[in-house]
Amino acid sequence: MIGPAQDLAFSLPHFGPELVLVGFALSAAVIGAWGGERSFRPLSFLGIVALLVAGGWAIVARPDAPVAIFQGVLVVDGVGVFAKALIAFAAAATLALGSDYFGAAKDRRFEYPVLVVLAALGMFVMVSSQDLISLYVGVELQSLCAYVLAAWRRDDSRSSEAGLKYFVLSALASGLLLYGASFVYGFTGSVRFDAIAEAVAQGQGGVGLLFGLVLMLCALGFKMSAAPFHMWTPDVYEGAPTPVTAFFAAAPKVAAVALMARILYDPFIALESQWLQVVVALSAISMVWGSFGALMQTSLKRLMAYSSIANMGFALMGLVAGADAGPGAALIYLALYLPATIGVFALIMSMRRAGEPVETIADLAGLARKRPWMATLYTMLLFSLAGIPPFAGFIGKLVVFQAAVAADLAWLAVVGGIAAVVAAGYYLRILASIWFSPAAEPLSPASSTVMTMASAAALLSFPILIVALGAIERWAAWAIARSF
Amino acid sequence: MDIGLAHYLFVAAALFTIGCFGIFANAKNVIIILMSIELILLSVNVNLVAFSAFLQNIEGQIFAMLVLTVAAAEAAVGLAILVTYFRNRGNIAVEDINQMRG
Amino acid sequence: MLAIAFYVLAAIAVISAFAVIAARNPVHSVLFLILTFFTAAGLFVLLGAEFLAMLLVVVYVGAVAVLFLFVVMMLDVDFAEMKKGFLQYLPAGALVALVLLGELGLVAGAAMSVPVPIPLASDGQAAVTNAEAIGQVLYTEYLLVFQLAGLVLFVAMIGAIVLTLRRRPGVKKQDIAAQVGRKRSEGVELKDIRPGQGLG
Amino acid sequence: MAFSPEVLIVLAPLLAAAFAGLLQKFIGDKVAMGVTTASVGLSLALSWPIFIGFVWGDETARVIELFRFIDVAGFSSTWSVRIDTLSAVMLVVVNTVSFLVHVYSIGYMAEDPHRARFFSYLSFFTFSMLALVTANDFLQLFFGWEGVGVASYLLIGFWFQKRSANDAAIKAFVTNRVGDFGFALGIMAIFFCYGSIQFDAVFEAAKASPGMLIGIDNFSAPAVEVIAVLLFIGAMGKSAQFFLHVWLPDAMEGPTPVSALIHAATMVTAGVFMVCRAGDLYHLAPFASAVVTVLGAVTALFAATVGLAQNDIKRVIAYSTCSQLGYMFFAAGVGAYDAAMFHLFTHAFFKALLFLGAGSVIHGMHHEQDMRFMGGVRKPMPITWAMMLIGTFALIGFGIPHVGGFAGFYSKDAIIEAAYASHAFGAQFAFWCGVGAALLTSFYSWRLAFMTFEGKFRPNPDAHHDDHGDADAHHHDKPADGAAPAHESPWIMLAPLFVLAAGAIAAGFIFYPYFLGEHADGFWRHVMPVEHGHHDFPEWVLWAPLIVTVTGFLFAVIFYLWKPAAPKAMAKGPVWAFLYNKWYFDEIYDFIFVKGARALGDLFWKVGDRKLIDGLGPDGVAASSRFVARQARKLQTGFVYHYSFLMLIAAVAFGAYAIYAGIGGGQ
Amino acid sequence: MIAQMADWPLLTIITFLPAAGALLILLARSMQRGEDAGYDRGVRLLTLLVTLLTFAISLVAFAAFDPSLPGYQLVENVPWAFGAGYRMGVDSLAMTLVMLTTFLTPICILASWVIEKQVSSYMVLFLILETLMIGVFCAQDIILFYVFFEAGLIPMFILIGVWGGERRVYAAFKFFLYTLLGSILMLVAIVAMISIAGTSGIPELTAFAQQGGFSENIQIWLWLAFFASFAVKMPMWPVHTWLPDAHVEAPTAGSVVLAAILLKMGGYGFLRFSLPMFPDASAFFTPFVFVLSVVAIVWASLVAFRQVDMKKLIAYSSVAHMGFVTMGIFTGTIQGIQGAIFQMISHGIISGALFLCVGVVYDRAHTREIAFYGGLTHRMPVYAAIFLLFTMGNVGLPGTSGFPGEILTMVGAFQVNAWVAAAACLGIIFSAAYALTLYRKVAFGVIENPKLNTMTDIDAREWVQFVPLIIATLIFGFAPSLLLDYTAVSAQTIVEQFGRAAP
Repeated sequence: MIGPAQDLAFSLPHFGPELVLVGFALSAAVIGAWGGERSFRPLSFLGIVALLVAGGWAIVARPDAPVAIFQGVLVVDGVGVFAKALIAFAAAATLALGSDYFGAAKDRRFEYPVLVVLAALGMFVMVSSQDLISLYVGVELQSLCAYVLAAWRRDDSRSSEAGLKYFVLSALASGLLLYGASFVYGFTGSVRFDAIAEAVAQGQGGVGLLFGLVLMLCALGFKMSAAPFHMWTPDVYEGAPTPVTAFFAAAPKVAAVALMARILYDPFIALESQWLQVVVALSAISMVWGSFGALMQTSLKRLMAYSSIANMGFALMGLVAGADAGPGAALIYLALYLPATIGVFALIMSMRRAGEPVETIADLAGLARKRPWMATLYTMLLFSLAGIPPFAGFIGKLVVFQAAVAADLAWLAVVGGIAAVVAAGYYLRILASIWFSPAAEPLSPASSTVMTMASAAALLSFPILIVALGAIERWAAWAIARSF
Repeated sequence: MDIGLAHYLFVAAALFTIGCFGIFANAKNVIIILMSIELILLSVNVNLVAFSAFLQNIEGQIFAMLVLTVAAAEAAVGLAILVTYFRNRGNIAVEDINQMRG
Repeated sequence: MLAIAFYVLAAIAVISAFAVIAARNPVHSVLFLILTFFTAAGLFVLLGAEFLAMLLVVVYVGAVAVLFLFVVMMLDVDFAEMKKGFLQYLPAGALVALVLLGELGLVAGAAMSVPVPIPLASDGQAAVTNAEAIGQVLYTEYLLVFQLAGLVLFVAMIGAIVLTLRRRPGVKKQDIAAQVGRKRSEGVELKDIRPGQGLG
Repeated sequence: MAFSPEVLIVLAPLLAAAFAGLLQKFIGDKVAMGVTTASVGLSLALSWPIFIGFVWGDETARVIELFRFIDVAGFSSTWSVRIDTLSAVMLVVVNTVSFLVHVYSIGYMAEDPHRARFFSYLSFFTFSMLALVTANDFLQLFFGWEGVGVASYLLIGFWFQKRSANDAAIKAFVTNRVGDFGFALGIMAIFFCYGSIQFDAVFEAAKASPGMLIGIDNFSAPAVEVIAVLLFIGAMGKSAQFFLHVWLPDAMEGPTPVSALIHAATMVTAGVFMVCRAGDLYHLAPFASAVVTVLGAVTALFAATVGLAQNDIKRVIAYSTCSQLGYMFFAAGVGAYDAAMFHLFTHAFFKALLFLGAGSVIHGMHHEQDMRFMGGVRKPMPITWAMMLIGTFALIGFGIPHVGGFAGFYSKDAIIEAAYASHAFGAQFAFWCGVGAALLTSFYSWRLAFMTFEGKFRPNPDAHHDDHGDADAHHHDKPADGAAPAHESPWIMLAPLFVLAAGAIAAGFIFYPYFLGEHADGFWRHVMPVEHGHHDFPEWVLWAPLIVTVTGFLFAVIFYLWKPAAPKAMAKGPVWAFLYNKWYFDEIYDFIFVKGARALGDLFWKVGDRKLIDGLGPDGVAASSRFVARQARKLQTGFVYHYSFLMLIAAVAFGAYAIYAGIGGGQ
Repeated sequence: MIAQMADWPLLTIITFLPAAGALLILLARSMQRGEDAGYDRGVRLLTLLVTLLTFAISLVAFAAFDPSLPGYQLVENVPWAFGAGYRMGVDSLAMTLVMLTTFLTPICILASWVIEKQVSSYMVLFLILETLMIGVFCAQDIILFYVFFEAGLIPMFILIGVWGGERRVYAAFKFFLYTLLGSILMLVAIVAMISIAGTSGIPELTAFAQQGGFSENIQIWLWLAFFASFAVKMPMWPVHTWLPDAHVEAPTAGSVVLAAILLKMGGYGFLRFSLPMFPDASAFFTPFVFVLSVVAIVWASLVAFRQVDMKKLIAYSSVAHMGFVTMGIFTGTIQGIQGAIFQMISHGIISGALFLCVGVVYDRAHTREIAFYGGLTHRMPVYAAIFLLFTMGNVGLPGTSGFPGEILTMVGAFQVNAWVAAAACLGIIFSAAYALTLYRKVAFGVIENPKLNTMTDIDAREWVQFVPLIIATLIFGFAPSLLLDYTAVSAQTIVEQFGRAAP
C-alpha cells in the first residue's frame, strides 16, 4: 500500500470534478455571507458553471479502466462518469430554474446554489463510492441538503411540512441503510466493496448478509422513490418549491440508480439470483402504483411525483438484465428521462396567474390557443415521458423492455406495458386540458429561461436528435465496459 | 454464559425496533419521532461497534464515529426544520402534518 | 461480571429507550434518551470502544440531547392525548414491530455462527489504544470521508441558519456600522421655509 | 380489347345512360330521352340480326373478350360478350321490350320533372341486363345480376318522395340480396369444386366428374346438387319465387313502364335464364331440379291464388308474372329448358303488353290504380282495351290444340305437356299445379279485364290526387253513360302496344318450330341439355288447358258481369282475406326478419356493445382504474406514521424474503 | 427525369416531405403575430401543395416500382441506434397502401377547408400524421415500424380532441388508450423477437421465421401480442367499440383518415408480420380469427342497422368490412389474401368517401343525426347521386370497388371452411339493408325539416374532392385486375410464407 501522501497526490487529479464543487461551495459561502441577497444570481450562475465544469471534467478525464482513489474509498469508472455527467447536468438545470424562480419570488438566499452544489457533490461521492462508509456519507450529504431545500420556503407551511416529512422518512430510510450496512459489514468483515465481493463470492455471510443487502436496497429504493418506499414523494414534490422538486425528480434518482447498479453488480453480483427478485418486485410495484396513483391527481406536481415513481419502476426494470446490459439500460433510461422531466418542471414552474403560482391541471386549460408553443413543448415532453414514439422516452422503454426480455422476465415487460397505458391516461389528461378545454384565464408569460430550457429539453426528447442516441448508447456501453 | 456478539446484536435489534415503533406508533409530537431516529442510529452504532469488536476490525468503529457525526448533523437540521414548521403551524402534533395528501 | 454489567446496561438501555417513546412528557423523553445514550456508552466500553463511548457521551449528551431539550422547551408543546383511531391502529403496529424484531433477532442469531474469534478488546493487551487505532485509520484511509463529514456538518450549519435565521421587519436592532457610517446628508435636511406657510 | 358490333350492343346503353345521367343538367330532357332511346334502338337493331341469324341463318356461338375483370389464380373473369342462341334470345327480348318501353315512357313520363334521370336509369338497366345475358362466366353474370338489381332499386324508388316507393325499393333490393347470398355461395362452390368460373370450363368439369362430393366438416353432398341449389336460391330471389316473391308486388310502386320492363319481361326472367344457362349443371342434379320443379309449381299456383284477390291493377299483373315465372321454373326443373326459354320469350311480349296497357289505363285514369274505382274504361280507351284483350288472351294461353292460338298458348301448353311427360320427381305435381294455375289465371285475367273495362264507372269515394297527377290539366266532366272519365293515351304510348300485341299474337306460332318444334336442335345448337324428341300425349292433356281456361272465363263472367254482388260478399270471408293479404307472408316476414333484425341489432348494440363490451372493456377498465386510483389516493393519507408504517411493512416483507432466500428457500 | 429520380431516396422523401411542410408552417407561425385570415388561407394552400407534391413523388415511386419482382424495392438502409436501423423499402402491398395514403391526404386537406379553429395547428398535425402513416408502410425495420405505428396516435388524438364533436374527449381517450394497450403488448413481442432472432430487420426476421426460428410455443405468444395490437387497430370484434366513438367525434378528415388508412395498418400488420413470421400460430388461430371475423360481420351489420348517427352507422359498417379483411387474410389462400388487400384499398376509398359525404351535410347543418335529414335529393341532387354511388360501393355492388374484395375473400374462405364463407355472405344481405335504409332516410322522401330548405348542393371544392374517389371507385370496380395484378406477387409471397410452415 502506498503512503497517504502519495495516495493523496495520485488521487486528487482524479478527484477534480468534486474539488471544483467543493471549491465553489466553500468560496460561495464566504462570498454570500459578504454579499447577501445581491450575490444570489451571480452565485447561481457560478454554480451552474461549476457544475458544468465538474460534469465536463468528469467526461473529459474519464479513465479507460476503473481507477481507485483515496485508498480505494472511491473509484472513477464508467458508470460513475456517466452518472456524474447526468447529475451535474440536472443540478445545473435546477440552479438555472431556481435562479429564475427565487429571483422572481424575491427570495434570494445565496445558500441555495451552495446547497445544490453540495448535494451534487454528495451524489458524486455516492456514485463513485467503493466503501460502505463513503457511500453513507455521500448519501447523507445529499440528503441533508435535500431536507433543507425541501423546506426552503420557510414561510410556507407546505414547504416546511414537506421538509419535515422528507426528513423523518428519509432518516428512517437512512436507518435501514445503516442497519443493513452494519450487517453487511458484520457478516463479511469489511466495509470495502472489493473485500465484500470476495467474501460474497466465497459464500460467506449467509442470511445476515442477504438481509443486510435487502435492507440497503429498501433504503436505496426510498432514495429513488420506488414503491413501496415512495410514500414521501407526492407530498414532498407538492410542498417543495418547484425548482427543488425538479431537482428531486432528476439528480438523486440518477445517483440512487447508479449506486444500486454498482452495489448489485459489483460486490453482490454473486447473489444475483436472490436480489433479482427484490429488484423485480420493486420495479413491478413502482410501475403499477405510480401509474394508478397519478391517475386521479389534480395537482401537476403530485402527478409528476407519481410519474417519477412509475418511471423509476421502468429504470429498475432495466437493472434486471445482468451486468452486461442492465446498468446500461437503466442509465440510458434515466438519461432519456431526465431532460423530459426537467423540462416539464420548468414549464410547471412558469405557471403563474396574476403573479401567484398555480399548479393544477385545470390551470392549463386552453393553453394550446393562448400559447401554442408552450403547448407544443408540453405535448412533446409529456409524450416522451409516456414513452410514446417517436419521442426519446420510447427508446427508454424499448431499452428496458429489451433488458427485461433478455432476463427472461417478459411478464415484467408486460406489466410495464400495461402500467404505461395507465400512465398514458394521466399524461393525456394534462394534454386534454391543454388542447381540448376552452381557454381559462391566461397564464402569465413564461420567462425566457424557462422557455429556453423547456425547448432544449423538448429538442433532446425529439426524434431528430434520436440519431444522436447512437452516441448515448455507445457511451452507456462504454460506461458499463469500464466499470466493476 | 458468555456474552457473545449475538447479545449485542439483540440489544441493537431491540433498540432499532423501538425506534421504528416510535416513528410509526407515535401520536404525540414530532420531537419524539426525532428521538426515535436517534435511537435507530444508536442501535446501528451498537451493531457496528459490536461487529468491530468481535471482528477485530477498526473500520466498524470509524463507521460508527461517522454515523455519530452525521446523526448530530441530522439532529440539527431536523430540529431546524421542526422549528420552521412550528413557526408556520403553531404546533407539532403528528396528526396535523397532513396538509398534503392524496 | 461482564455478563452482569452487560445485562444491566442492556436492560436499562432497552427500557429507557422504550420510555423515550412512551413518556407523555417530551422533557421526560429527552431525559430517557440521555439515559439510553449513557447505557449505550457503557456497552461500548464493554466492547472496548472507549473512544466512541466518550464521543457518544460528549456529542450526544453534551450537544444533541441538550439541543433536543432546548427545542422542547422552546416549542412549548402541549401534552397531546392519544387519539382514538390510534389505539385500533396500535395492534397492527405492534404486530409489525414484533415481526421486525423477530427477523432482526433471527439474523442476529445467525451471527452466532460467524466464524470469527470473539476476543473482547478490553481483555487483550492491545498495542495501541482504541483512540489511536481509530486515528491511524481515520486520517489515512478515511481522510476523504473525514473531510466529507466536515462538509456534512457544514451543510447542517448552513441548513440550520438558512431555515431559522430571519430578520423580522418589526424588530429594531443596533447596527453599529450604520451608526458610524452615518453621513451628514442623511441626517440633516435643509428646508426653505416661506413666511406664513409653515412646514406643511 | 376486341371491338365489334356485339360489344356495341352492350355498351351503347351504358354510354347513353352515363351521358344522360351525368349531363342531365346541361342537355335537357329531350336530348336525354332521345339519346337513351336511340342507344337502345341501336342495340335492338344490332341484336335482331344476330337472333335471326340463329333462327334462319348460320350464326355461330362465339365469345368476344374485352379485358380482364378479375383474375386471381384461376378465379378469373373476363369482360366478354358471349353470343349463342340463349343470349341471342335474351338479347332480342331485352332490347325489344326495352326499346318499346323507352318509347312508351316518352309519353308516359311526359309530365315528370326527372325524365332524364328516369331514362338514364332505364338505359343503365338495359346495359346491366345485356351484360347479364352475354356473360361468359358466373362473375359477369353476377355483375349483371346485381346491376339489374340496383337499376330495379332505383326505378322502383324513382318517385323518391314516396315513402312506400322507397320501402318497396329497399325490400326488392334486400330480398334480392337474400337470393344473391345463395348465388354468391354458389359461385364460390363452383370455383371450389371446378377451379374455374367460366361457363364452358365449369360445365366440362361438371360433366367430367358428375359424382364429385363437396364436404363441409362431417357433412358431404354431391357437389353439383349443392351448387345447383345455391344458384337456384339466387334465381328465386331475382325471379320472385315462392318465399322470396314478396318484393315483386311491392315493386309496382315504380312507374308502370318499369314494371313492364323489369318486373315482367326481363329482369325477373333472369333467374330462368340463369337456370337454363346452367342447364348442364341442373341436368346432372336431379335433386336440385326437383327443388326447382316443386318450388316453381308452388309459385305458379300460389301467385295465381293471390292474384285472384288483388284490387290493384298492377298487382294483379305482378302476381300473374310471378305465376308465369313459376311455370318457367318448373319447366326448367323437369328438364324442358327450351320450353322455359320459349315461355320466357313469349311471356315477355304479352306481359309487357299487359303492363303497358295497364299503364295506359292508369295514365288515362289520372294515376288511379285500384280496379274497384274503375269500370267502364272501354269506351274512352278503346285501343287500350283492344290491346289489353290481346294481352289477356295471350296470358291465359288461349288457343285450340292442333289449330293454333296466341303466343302463350304455345309456350304454356308446351310446359304443361313437358311436365306431364317427365318422370322426374315432382313433375306430376307440377303438371297439376300448372293446370290449376291456368284455371286461376284465366279467372283473374278476365276479372281484371271486366272490372276495368266493363260495367259502370265506380268513382273513388275519397279521391285523392297523386302527386304526379296534375289535377288541373285534365278536367273531364263525368260522362252520363257510366263510362269512366278517362282519355285515350297518346300515340307514342300506343305504338309500342301495337308492336307488343303483334308479338303476343304471332311470336308463338312463328318461333314455335325453332324453340320447340322440328328445327329446335338446329336452333339451340346444344347450348342447353335438352332432347327434342317428340312425345305423344293423351288428348286430354292437350285439351285440359283450354278447358280450364274457358272455365275460368265463365266464372269471371258470372262473378264480374252477371252477379257483381257475389264477389263483394265473398270479400268479407276469411279465405278472401287470406288471399288478399298474400297468405300473410309480409306480416310473417316483417315479424321474423325485419323486427327480428331490429331487435337483434338493438340487443347487440345496447346490450352487447354498450353494456358488455364497453362496460366490461374500456369503460369498465377505465372505471375500475379510477376506482383503484382513488383507493390508492386514500392510502396516501398524508400522515408520516402511515408512510413509515408502510415502509416498514415493506422492509419487513423484503426482509422475510431475504431470510427465506438466505436459508436456501430461493434456490 | 423520372429515371433519375428513381435513384433518390424516394421513400424517405415521400415520408418526410409532409413533416417538412409541417415544420415550414410552424416556422411561419412563429413569425406570425395575431389573427389573420389570409394567413390561414396560406397555410391551407401550402398544406395542399405539400400533400399534392407528396402524391406526385409517390407516383414517381409507383412508376419506379416493378410489381413483378418479389421482395422489397426502393430500399434504403442507414444504421441507427439500439440495434435498429433506419431502413425503408416497399413491396407491392406496401406500395399500394402508400399510394392510398398519398392519394387520400390531399382530399382530406380539401375536406378540411372548413376548419376555422387553429388552422395552422390542424394542418401541422395532419401533415405529421401523413408522414407517420406513410412511414408505417415503408418501414423495413420492426422498431422503426413500431415508431411510426404508434406515433400516429398522437396527431390523431389531438385532431379528434380539438376539432371533434361533443364527446370528443371521451372518444380521443378511448381511441388512444385502447390502441396503445394493444400496441404496447406488441412492443414486448417485438423486443422478444429481436432478442431471439438477433435482428430487427423485417426481411431478416421473416427469413428467420421461415427457417423455423420461432418455435411454435413462442409463436403463439408472439402472435397473440401482435394480434392484440392489430385486432384493436382493425378493429376486430370485440375490441371494436372505440371505432364508432372515434369516428363519430373526429372531424371529417379525421374520420376519413381513420377509416381509410389507420384501420389498414392492422390488416397490413397481419399480412406483414402475423402470417409470414408466425405461420404455425396463424394456422393455429385461424378458426379463432374466422369466428371473430364472422361475428364482426354479422354483429356490426346488425348494429349498424340500428344507428341514428350517420357516422356511427358508417363506422359500424367499417367494422363489418374489416371482418372480411381479417377473414380473407387468414384463409391463407391467394384469393383470400388478394381479396383482403383489395378490400382494404377499396374500403379506404369508399368509406373515406362516405365520411366525406357525411361531412358535406354536416358542414351545412352541423348535425349527423339521421332523423334530422330526409329528402336531400330535392335540394342536393348531385350530392345525392354521389352519395348513392358510394352507398352502393359500401353495399359491395359489382361495378364498384366494394365488390371484388368481398367476393374474393369469401371465395378464399370457402376453400378453407364453407360455413365461414356462408356466414360472412350474410353480410351482403345486411349491408344492403342498413346502407340503403340510411340512404333512404337521408336522401329520399320529402323535406320535412324546414331547416333543410337552405341546403345547397355541393360546391366546386367538394366536387374536386369527390371526383378522384368516384373515378377510383369505378375503375377498381370495373377493372379490379389493375390492382390485383399489381399486388399479385406480394400476395403470392405471403401465401407461400404462410403455407410453407403450415403443415
